Amino acid sequence: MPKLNMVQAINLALHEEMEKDPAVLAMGEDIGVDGGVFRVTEGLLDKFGSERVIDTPLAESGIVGCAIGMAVSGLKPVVEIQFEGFSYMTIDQLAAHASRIRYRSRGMYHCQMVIRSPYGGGVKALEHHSEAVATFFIHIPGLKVVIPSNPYDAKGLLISSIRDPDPVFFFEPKKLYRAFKEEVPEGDYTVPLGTGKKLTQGDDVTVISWGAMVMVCQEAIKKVTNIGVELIDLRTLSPLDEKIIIDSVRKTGRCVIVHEEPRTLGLGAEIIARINEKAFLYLEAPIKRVTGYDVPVPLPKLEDLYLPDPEKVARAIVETASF
Amino acid sequence: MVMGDIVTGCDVLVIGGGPGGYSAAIRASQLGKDVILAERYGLGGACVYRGCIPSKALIHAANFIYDIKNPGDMGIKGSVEFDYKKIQQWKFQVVKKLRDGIEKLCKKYGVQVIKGEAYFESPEKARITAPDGMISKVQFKNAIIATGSRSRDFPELPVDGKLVIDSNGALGLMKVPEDMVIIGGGYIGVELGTMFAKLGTKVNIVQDSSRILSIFDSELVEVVSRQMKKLGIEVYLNAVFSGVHDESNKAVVAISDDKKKETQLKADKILVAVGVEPNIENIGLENTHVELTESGFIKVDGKQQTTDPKIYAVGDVTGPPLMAHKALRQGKVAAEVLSGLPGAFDNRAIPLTVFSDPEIAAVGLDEESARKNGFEIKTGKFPFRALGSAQALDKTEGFVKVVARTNGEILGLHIVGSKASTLIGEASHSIEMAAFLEDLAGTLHPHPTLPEALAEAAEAALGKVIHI
Amino acid sequence: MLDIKFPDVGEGITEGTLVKWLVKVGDEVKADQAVAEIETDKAIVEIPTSKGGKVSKLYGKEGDTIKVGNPLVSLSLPGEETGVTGAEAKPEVKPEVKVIEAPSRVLAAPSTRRLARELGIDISKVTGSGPGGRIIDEDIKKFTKVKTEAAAEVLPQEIMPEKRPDEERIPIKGIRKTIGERMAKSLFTAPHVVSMDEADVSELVSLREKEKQAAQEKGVKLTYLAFIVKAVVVALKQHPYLNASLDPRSNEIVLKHYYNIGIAVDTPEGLMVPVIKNADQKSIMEIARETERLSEEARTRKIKLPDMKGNTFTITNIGSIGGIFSTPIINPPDVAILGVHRIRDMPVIVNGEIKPRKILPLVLSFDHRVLDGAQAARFMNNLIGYLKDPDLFLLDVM
Amino acid sequence: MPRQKILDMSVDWLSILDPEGNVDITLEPALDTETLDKFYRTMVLTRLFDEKAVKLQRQGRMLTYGSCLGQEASQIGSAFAMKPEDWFFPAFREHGVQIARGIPMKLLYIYWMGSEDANMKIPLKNFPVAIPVSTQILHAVGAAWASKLQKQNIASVVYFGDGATSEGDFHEGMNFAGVFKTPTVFICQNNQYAISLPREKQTASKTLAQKALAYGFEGIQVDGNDVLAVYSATKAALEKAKSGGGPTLIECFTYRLGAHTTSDDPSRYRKKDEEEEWRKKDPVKRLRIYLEKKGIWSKNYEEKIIKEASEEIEKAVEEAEAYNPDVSNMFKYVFAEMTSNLKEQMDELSGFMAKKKGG
Repeated sequence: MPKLNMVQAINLALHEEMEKDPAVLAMGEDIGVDGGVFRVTEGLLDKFGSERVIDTPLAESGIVGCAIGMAVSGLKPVVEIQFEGFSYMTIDQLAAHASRIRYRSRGMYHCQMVIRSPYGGGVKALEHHSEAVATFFIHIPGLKVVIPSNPYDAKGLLISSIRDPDPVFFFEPKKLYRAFKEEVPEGDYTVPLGTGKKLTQGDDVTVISWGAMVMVCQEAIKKVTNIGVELIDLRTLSPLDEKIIIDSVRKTGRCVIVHEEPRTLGLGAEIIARINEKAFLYLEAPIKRVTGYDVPVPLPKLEDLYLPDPEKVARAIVETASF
Repeated sequence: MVMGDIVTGCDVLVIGGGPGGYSAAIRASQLGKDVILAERYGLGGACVYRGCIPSKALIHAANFIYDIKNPGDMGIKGSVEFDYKKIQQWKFQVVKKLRDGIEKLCKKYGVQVIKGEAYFESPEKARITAPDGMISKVQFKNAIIATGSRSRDFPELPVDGKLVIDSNGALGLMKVPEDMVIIGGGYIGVELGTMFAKLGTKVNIVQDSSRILSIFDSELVEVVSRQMKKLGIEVYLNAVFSGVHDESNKAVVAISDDKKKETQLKADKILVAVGVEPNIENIGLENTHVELTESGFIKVDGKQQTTDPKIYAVGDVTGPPLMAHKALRQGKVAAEVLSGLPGAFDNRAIPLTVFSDPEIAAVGLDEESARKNGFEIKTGKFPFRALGSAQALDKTEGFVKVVARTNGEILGLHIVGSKASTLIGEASHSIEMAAFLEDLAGTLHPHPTLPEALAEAAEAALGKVIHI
Repeated sequence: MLDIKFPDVGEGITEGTLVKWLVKVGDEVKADQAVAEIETDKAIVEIPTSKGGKVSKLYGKEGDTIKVGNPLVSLSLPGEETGVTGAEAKPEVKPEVKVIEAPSRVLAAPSTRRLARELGIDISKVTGSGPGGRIIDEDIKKFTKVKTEAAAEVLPQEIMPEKRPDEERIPIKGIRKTIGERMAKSLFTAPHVVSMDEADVSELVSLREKEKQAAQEKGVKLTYLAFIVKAVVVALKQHPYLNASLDPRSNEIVLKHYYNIGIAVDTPEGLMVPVIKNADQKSIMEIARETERLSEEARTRKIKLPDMKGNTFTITNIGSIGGIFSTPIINPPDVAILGVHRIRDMPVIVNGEIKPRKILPLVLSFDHRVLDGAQAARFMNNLIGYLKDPDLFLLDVM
Repeated sequence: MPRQKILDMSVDWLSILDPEGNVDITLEPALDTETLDKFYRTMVLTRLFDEKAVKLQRQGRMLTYGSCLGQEASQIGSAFAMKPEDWFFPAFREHGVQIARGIPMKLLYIYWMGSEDANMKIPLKNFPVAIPVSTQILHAVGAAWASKLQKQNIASVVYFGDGATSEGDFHEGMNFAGVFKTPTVFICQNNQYAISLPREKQTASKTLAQKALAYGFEGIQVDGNDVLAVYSATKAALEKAKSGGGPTLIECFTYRLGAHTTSDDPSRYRKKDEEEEWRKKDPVKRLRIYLEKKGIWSKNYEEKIIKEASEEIEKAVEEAEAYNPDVSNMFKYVFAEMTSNLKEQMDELSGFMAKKKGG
């Protein structure tokens, strides 16, 4: 079985899914001839031609708006937004239409489409190229939000997203695009949406994270001795896998949530609310959040201080465990 | 709109695609490691491009031509002409096949090859700059430095690629020069001098010390010196380069010997072959904990580990003997050690060869160094002229000499003569297996073949040889 | 910038007093030059610097105690003062420098040398039996066996009596070995004191007789132990120092607000101690069922490691087999252990008259570093009170 | 009355200085030696600044950077037509305009090495770099509109590329400018590529300039490598704007000689001979020939300029690399008054950094 990094895994998923289903097409800026600024859509144009792999003019709202028109007429567009910093222009079409066409037409029409975008910081890039914007989209009812933390899940989740009848925003943590390789099987397999994954077993502290921060947590756990940490990778941010969170917190009674999104109204807040509703009596320490600060992501000279790092997470785990 | 720098993660970053580099990369990949190999020019390194392979190919061609012209008195009359350009094209085909072969091997074993120059930014991270300037960043758990060596420059005669050339330049010449002056009597000077002499060039070798091929036993070198004289090669010992000026269409090199005697030598080409130096500059060593030896090579232990626990080093860059076969073995050792296997470069013997005429090959200690190491020794010598097969092959110059401790443990085997570079393989195996004279003498060698000389030499050392 | 540390001088020395500085700030020192004299409980030792450089800082003054591993002197390495140009200054990284040994000449074939490396043997120490001292594979294999025996020989001769035919030798390994080690460590670190007492458990016995049948129907073997565990837990809540442990690193007594009760179980391999987690939140029935399950798993070696960890207090029931009193050894990291013996009919004077009563001998071994006799006695009185009239502690448990 | 044509519009092309340095004397703007010297010196300085930035990136001393190689004329020509008080709204490639507007190169390097602090000291009326494509167009229209309402005699000049003309903000900005006749000059640097998409795939319109007609004002296509043409067109547009004539769209027809940024590989989407064709139309070379004919340019004049420029750049790089931003800047400039929640997070971070240093 080949070892692939995340770029290769996503590329493989696109190739296989477009092979299997002629309705699936890829559109976005610089995805055809150039193969995508991160080379994620490499080779699609040669294989499927310019009718199904479309280099569009530079207009994010235009791209998503047209994709909605295509989706309701039976096509399954997979749209690339070049950077999450440019996704704000898609919120109008997604929030006002794509997410509620099924609701408005009482099921007569639905919007089967995926919006893919590189996500998050840690690559020393320009402004608007290191942001974490998930909260904007989690808040839109009718839109699913998915983010893989490793190549295996990346392929499985993308295939599930493409086959999901409702619109899905699929964020790809660009810091992990080439960070490591792992076994990624060829051929058909899916990772179901809406399910988190327990990466480590432990009875003392539950650590919840997603995307590029999962690797940060894994590094942090190495720094922490004699504390049994249970690391959960959410994989799908909306709809949230409540069961895996509640079961774990009921067992450990202590929880740390790690995300690079800004702290206020980050998904961490929602998770704490759900825990308070369903596992309050089990809590033995206040839930701690290690997140980005409530400031715009600074340019590279200060970016590393903004982002959660293994040291901050390790300290949070120790403080929560010894509360 | 813009990517930022995406760091590629891997288990092992190998810097340099020569014998040391590609063997380490492939072996590590076979052991399940995710390997990236960064090579500035072409896979195969100096060995394939400007060293072992091209030189041996051209030497073979030159010998072929020379042997036809000088068949000896066997009753064969021969005449030959050759197109040197076509020989060069054939040589390039050989080089290309080997490089493509290595490329296929890397692909087969999943080694990711990146063309570019690597530079350590820290003990865990490196930057690879491709020829077009694009930079890729690599994070590694272990790195293996296999940057090899390059010919040392001779300050008074900077290589300009036209008049003054280095070994790489010499191997690439499209026309056989009429007159050639070679600065340096090491194995490169002797090998290329012999080759060009056989192709018709008037060769003069200038050596600043009292002996050419100084690391070999003087008796061996004696035989080669005699043959070089026959080939019309002039060797100037204790001679130093003192200047060069143009005269009509040729350059004239002035040299002076220890008695201040001046000599003028005509030269179309001046080959500078004064040794090699390790490629340790601008690869960012200062950002790691790798330390160098006094002589400027990378310090490594028997497991090829440098003083930086994450970083290994193999091949020429770790110091003499500068042999491709040492690099190949060290590459595998490094790959095994960092995969947790008990590898170690603990070879008792590293064979050295010179493709002169006749060839020289030696392994282990010679008489002088054996005594200096405090061993009581006994030696045995067997001349090829006393060997049936040598007579039958009409190649009777040279001899085999064995150096052993009084208790029979073989310390060194030294050969000068036809096919010496092939015979040394068995000699190397003997020393590696810690063989005794009885073992070598007791081994049956097919008759009539040249290797018999090894057994005969052993018997000579045991005082029971019958053929002399 | 490089810190020269107080190196580990061996023989388990962990600290020393700084007698004299041999250098001062600003001195230029060469590699291996002595920088300080330190007195350990073995000798006065001169500490060398591993690298040359300029002394930029001395840690501590003469007379201070310095721990092994702490920095002694910090040097600025040659060429560093001039500062490094280029974007980031050289990253300040602690260099773990490895020493490079020269390869040695050894009379052995490559395969033999590799075998030595695989068995982790320094081949240069092996004497070869082949011709002229050449080392062959058997020499390596023999060397490994010899090595262990050689260690054995170190013991003085008279302790090793020669083997007698009528003796059977069983090597100490596996569980036996670990139990031995744990017990030795516990006994020799914690000053054990034992206080003994008796509890009149007649009420408890009749209560158990009454409930035994009902429990049986539910498939639970209702033992006294289950009641005792419950009683102990209730008593522990009032005497937190018995449900604690001593953290040697930070020298703190750690009071535990959770109650995991270890139950000593006799198994073919030897004593094992499964742990009932959060016994305070479990009913007596649950405790009984879990004790039964864990004991069975322990006996059949199927018990999982986590079920043997996390104990805060331990009860040993060895007495049920025999003996009136015993001195149980504390089960680390606890600070106390309760030994429970066989309930026997004993004549007891009850307001002037002799009455036959059910008497349960109890033994408490405790770590005198953490507990005093008085606290232990008060705990025992509470416990005995509960055992005397069970409804007292059952109320508490409802 | 049957069908009849009701609208007939056209777009002009303006070129004054051809690639070989010959000038059309009927259109040649009257510029004194001092101005021409300023044009040439700034264009050379911009090119050297740009090349130095790419070199720094290749040595890992500079982050990802977008080169303006080949667009010196359309940037410096238009910049020098502006007055200091006019508003300047850049996208992210307008290093030449910034240098021409007197922004110290040290600050530009500090920004592109990764710190917003550079913008603290950039003179007013030079809006900070805007990365999201075309968003700055609306800001320029707003600023011009405000100056009109406040009866100030200033205009705003906004720069964007061919890619931006597909974004909604471009069309909305142009429409507002047309409706409210705002004193805005839209400079579209049509450098033929938006990363990998060639201009003909960006829009079906024959020219970008004609898009102004749809919004009721004039558009003109100019030889973007001809500094004189760009200067003249921009000067005329600014005069019209300040005299109430409303907005103008100037399409500078030029070429992005370098890569989109240092992480882009143009060979994937365009041919080498196309780049060679455009190298022949180099804006700096043709101005040199023109100045030589006018007796301004000479060999040592060139050497002097290059020497001075290089020294200035080396000094700027040195100062920029020495700059280390203050961590509190991350929190200080979110609101006018720092909120308690932000104060708390700032203390959390400095506490963490202190503990980390303590080890």
